[in-house]
Amino acid sequence: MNVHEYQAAEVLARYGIPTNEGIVVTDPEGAMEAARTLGGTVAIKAQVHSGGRGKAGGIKLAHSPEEASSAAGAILGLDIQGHVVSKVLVVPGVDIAREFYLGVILDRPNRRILVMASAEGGVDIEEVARDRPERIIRVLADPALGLQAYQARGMAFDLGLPSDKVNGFASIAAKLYRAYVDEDATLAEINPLILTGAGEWLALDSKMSFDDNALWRHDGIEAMRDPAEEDATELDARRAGISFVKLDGSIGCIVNGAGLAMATMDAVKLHGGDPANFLDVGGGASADQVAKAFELVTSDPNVRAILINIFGGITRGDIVAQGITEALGRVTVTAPIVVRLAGTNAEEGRAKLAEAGLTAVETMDEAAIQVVAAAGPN
Amino acid sequence: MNVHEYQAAEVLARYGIPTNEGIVVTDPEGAMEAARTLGGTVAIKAQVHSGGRGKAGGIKLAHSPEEASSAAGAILGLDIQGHVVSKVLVVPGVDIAREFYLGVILDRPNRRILVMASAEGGVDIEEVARDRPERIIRVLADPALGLQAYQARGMAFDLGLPSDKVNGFASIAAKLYRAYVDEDATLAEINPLILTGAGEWLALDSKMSFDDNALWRHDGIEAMRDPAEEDATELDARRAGISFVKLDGSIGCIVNGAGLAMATMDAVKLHGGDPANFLDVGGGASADQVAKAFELVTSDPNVRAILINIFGGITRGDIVAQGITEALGRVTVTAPIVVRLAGTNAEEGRAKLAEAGLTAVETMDEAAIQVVAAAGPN
Amino acid sequence: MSILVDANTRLLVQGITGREGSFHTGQMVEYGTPVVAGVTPGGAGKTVAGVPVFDTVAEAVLTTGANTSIIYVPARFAPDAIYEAVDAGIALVICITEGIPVNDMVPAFAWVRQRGARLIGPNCPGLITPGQAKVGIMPGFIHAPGPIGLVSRSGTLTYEVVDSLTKVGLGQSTAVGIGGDPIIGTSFVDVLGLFEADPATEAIVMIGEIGGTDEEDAAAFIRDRVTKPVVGFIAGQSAPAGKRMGHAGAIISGGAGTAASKMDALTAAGVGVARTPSEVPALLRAAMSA
Amino acid sequence: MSILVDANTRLLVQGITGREGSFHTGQMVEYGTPVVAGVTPGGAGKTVAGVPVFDTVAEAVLTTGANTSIIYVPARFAPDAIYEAVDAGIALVICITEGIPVNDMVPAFAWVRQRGARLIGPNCPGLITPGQAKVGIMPGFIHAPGPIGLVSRSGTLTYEVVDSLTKVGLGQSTAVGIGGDPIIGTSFVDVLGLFEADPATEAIVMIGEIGGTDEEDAAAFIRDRVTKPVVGFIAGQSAPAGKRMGHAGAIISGGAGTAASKMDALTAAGVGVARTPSEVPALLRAAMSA
Repeated sequence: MNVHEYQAAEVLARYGIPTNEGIVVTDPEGAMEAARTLGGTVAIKAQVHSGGRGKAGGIKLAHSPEEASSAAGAILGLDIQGHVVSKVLVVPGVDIAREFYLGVILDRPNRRILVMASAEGGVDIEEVARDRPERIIRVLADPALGLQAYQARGMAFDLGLPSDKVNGFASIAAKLYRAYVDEDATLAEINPLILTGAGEWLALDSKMSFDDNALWRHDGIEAMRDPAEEDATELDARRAGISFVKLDGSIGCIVNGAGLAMATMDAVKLHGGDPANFLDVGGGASADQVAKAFELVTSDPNVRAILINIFGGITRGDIVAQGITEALGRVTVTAPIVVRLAGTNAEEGRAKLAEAGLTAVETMDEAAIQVVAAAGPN
Repeated sequence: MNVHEYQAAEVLARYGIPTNEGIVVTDPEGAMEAARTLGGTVAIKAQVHSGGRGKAGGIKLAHSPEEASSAAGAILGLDIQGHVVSKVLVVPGVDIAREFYLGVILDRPNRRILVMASAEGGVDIEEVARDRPERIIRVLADPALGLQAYQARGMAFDLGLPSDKVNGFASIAAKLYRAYVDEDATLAEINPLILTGAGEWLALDSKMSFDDNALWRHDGIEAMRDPAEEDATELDARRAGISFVKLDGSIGCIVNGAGLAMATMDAVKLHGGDPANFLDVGGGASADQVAKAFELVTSDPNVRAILINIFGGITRGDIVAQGITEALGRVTVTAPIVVRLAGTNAEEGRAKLAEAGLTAVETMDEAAIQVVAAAGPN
Repeated sequence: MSILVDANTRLLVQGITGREGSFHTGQMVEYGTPVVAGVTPGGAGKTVAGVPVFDTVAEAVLTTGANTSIIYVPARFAPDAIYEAVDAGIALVICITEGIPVNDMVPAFAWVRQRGARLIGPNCPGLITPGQAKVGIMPGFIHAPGPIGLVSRSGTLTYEVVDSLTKVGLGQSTAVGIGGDPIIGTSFVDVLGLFEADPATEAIVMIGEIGGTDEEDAAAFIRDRVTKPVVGFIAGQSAPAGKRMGHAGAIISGGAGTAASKMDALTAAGVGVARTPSEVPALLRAAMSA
Repeated sequence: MSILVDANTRLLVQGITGREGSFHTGQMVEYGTPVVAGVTPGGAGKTVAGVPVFDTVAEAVLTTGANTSIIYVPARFAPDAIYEAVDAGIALVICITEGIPVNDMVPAFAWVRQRGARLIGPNCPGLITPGQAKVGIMPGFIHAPGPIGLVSRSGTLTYEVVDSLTKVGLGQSTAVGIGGDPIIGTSFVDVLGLFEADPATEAIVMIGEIGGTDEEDAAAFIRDRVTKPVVGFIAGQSAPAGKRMGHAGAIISGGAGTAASKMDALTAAGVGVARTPSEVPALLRAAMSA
């Protein structure tokens, strides 16, 4: 689960990290008022769950309340990578002496939590990682004991910080790690972490994502969810136990199992089609689940044909076929449907589907070819 | 550092352990008032840093406010193993169905934290450990991960608890372990932990001790210190960086180093004397430290002779001798003094001491024999 | 022969009285898997599909000599179940449970490894040595004994491939589902090493997906250490970046973990890479006769 | 020969610029100990008694090849110093620091052991191989090279015994102060095993004190595994129960840890037990000529 910059900053502030505290507003008047309250130069920052805000014109400086108002007016309503800006954060302008990157993330190959820092702050860290990997300092935390003080200090020395800045940096790194672990984050990032002209540390831009599987133990995180930032259809699917990701194509896919769902999308693509979605209907593929899946898929106006791909395992193919026909009795689906049914009792299932007037085939490739044909040329 | 039962219960209650909440009073009127507030039968319990309260008459039941008053009157002022009762805890009477023991302590041989439980609660656990060790269930916590849920549950099953009581017990064990670790305890004990007639868990008597070396990170613990329970002289010594323990004999000991101090006491004993104290003056044995040590030792009216045993290591013997003579210029000491000085520049030191009219010898045994003679027969 | 599980497996089911646990215990027993014990705290004295239930793993191991455990307990309690199994001396733990927080698996993974035990999963379908032991949730009947070792991050996609293999007469030595989470106990490399050393395995199929770099690591391992023919398939060739495809671990992030990168690495390591699962049997035949 | 430290020791001093650290670095250098580096965060570029100072242990090890570390940093920071040393590859860490919370040492002890390193202390005087390396705070001049291995939980009491040995011509192979805390990295048993294996050590003196059961464990070890003559002394024969005698670990609690119990165990194991330190040399002579 993602949160906004200002929410991430609030979390980190609770862990004792100095953040650039600001005011969140939803209209130009609010921005003007906030700028007046803060005084001096302010920055107006789009609050959307998306990167690339700067390049998209989502961050502006304003030297007066009036400028703040017009900057907010320009930012509010912007579409940044598909996210429409409905809130901006107004923060005091800051005298930046040096910019650093500091982030905590899971290191999958090592199965440990990784703390990364770089003296190249304020830029895209993935770009630094790719082009100048030696500029990133990486430290793995002990799985049980966590990040040790000497490790945090070592990062500070490796960044080339002067002695009197070492403990300040190490303390922020320790707190960021603590926040990552205690809040079950999947990402905790400060970019840039700055030294001001006065030599103070300040987290100028904070970013956090959280482990969906651990939200049950963090009421505070769940409360930060911004429904406006979530795809309503995906949310709806999740509540029904269905994994759904909307894509740009025209062929709706309903599959049991995540791996098979991806392979199905791949087959559609291979045979010249474009999948409209990823959809894992879950294990059972009951009539209820399939009906819900139809709803999800058909809610997308781009969908011109639907491919159902079920591998009957523990659940028998004839039962799945019955579920599909039942679901079609409840939900109106106008797009042509191709069903591929394999595994346990697949033959009986296909017979049942054919009786109900559905195209039922045996192999995935065959199904993909047929559904691409049914959807017609793009 | 030790705390009172009621303070231990307060700590454990903060960790979510159900405790028998009561009222602490310092006079019979208070006890009467408390009994009235609580209603019904109450128990009046001496609050002293000492075991054996029950046997010493420090715990009484009272069936009315009047009885509570007279019970408190009988308990207040009692001397329990050298501790005079100045506070009593008034707690509601409880319907006890079963009594258990639950404790957390350091297991030195294994260098891990040990959780112990027994179905023989309410009795001296050391006695159970000695006579019926098989009645004690022991579980070592992982040094980094702590007590695992399955371990706490396993203890409950091993205690023979019915299924519906297992999670309740496991939860209390987990909380007691958590309290031990988070508060830097050296002992956290509930004895008895009871099941009431209604089937509820209740910590009926709680005991905690804390690591003196970790008090700096626990303001809350330090605040629980009861100066009335601490030996004023030992406290005074600790502030001066001197380890001091009062004993019953007549020969005061001033030694540098804890091991040597014990060995010195042993030598005194071996040669027919009785040490009046353990005293480790610390590394340097400066005039200030020695003067303070004289003060501590001579504050005991039983002291009839004083043995100073210094092994000059990094600190030279002649410097130590000078410190001793300087200290004697500041503090009036009437008891005869025998000084044993060995190690670096010991000869020069002994000469200096002899000049100052002090008996200075070369070996520990010699010194012990002389000081025993100087103290005279018991 | 086979790897990890066989007729000598003495299986313990943790969470045996739960809905999933009891259903799949029945399925595993029916398949002929030697299921010797189950554990559900407070369930001692019950039986599930004829299997005796104990309160603790320690007791179950002591009484039945269980040497392998499969975990069906809910995500919140699954890490504790892993610790309990390993601490009781179980050397191979298969965790089916989906949805365990990653931060719980970080210390659990390190602890299991430190103790010298092996964890498979979490969030995996388990593993099967056809005709000997089905330790998981896969449909047993699609498998047949044979010379193909199969390792996969996925569930139904594996069944799809297994089914296609069995249908053309390519039975399996062992089929291992390693799971779809960001942290899993046993990686492709681990299983590839076991298959390489297993005399009964003549060729290997590995089924990967987007996310992480385990497939790239596997490619390097195959290049350097695997002499047997390997065929691979990577799901998610059409997946977009930044979107989690069902499995918690199936996400392309920071430009890493794409299907293309994995397919290229495998191809470079001499692995026959299928574009769709249906291509696997033919590639396998070709590789085996090469 | 000797144990643990000798002329090949390359010593690093953690906390070298502190009061204790700088003083004892001077003393160790003067004794002839090969002190190659010091660490104080932020102290890089300085020197103490001619020894170069680094910001981190990793850097110090990389630059100077240090293989042994001695820690003089304050109690709050000492556990971190232990982790840093071991993580940088230091195989032998001597922690002089007194007053480390026990709960900090529980995970630190386990971690050091898991990494295969050795910790001596905390709250110990260090160790010395006379004429080769003084790694600690003991007065060097009272020692002399010779055949006696000495191990002790105490500081000045050890000097007392060493002094008495040296005076009668019994020099020491190595004298090890293992420390007076409830949790120490190296126990009597560990050091006894090293002395037993050390050809230069002909007889052993162990100086225990009240508290814990390390002396009882040592007695069992001596009985079963030590062939060389051993003489023991236990301080605290006159100590009352429940009172901590200076050292955090020197306390008789729950009826365990008495001097009598330890002396009995040692006597039963064939150890000559002295009633006062002055008896040690004679008992040693007797044991060695037996």
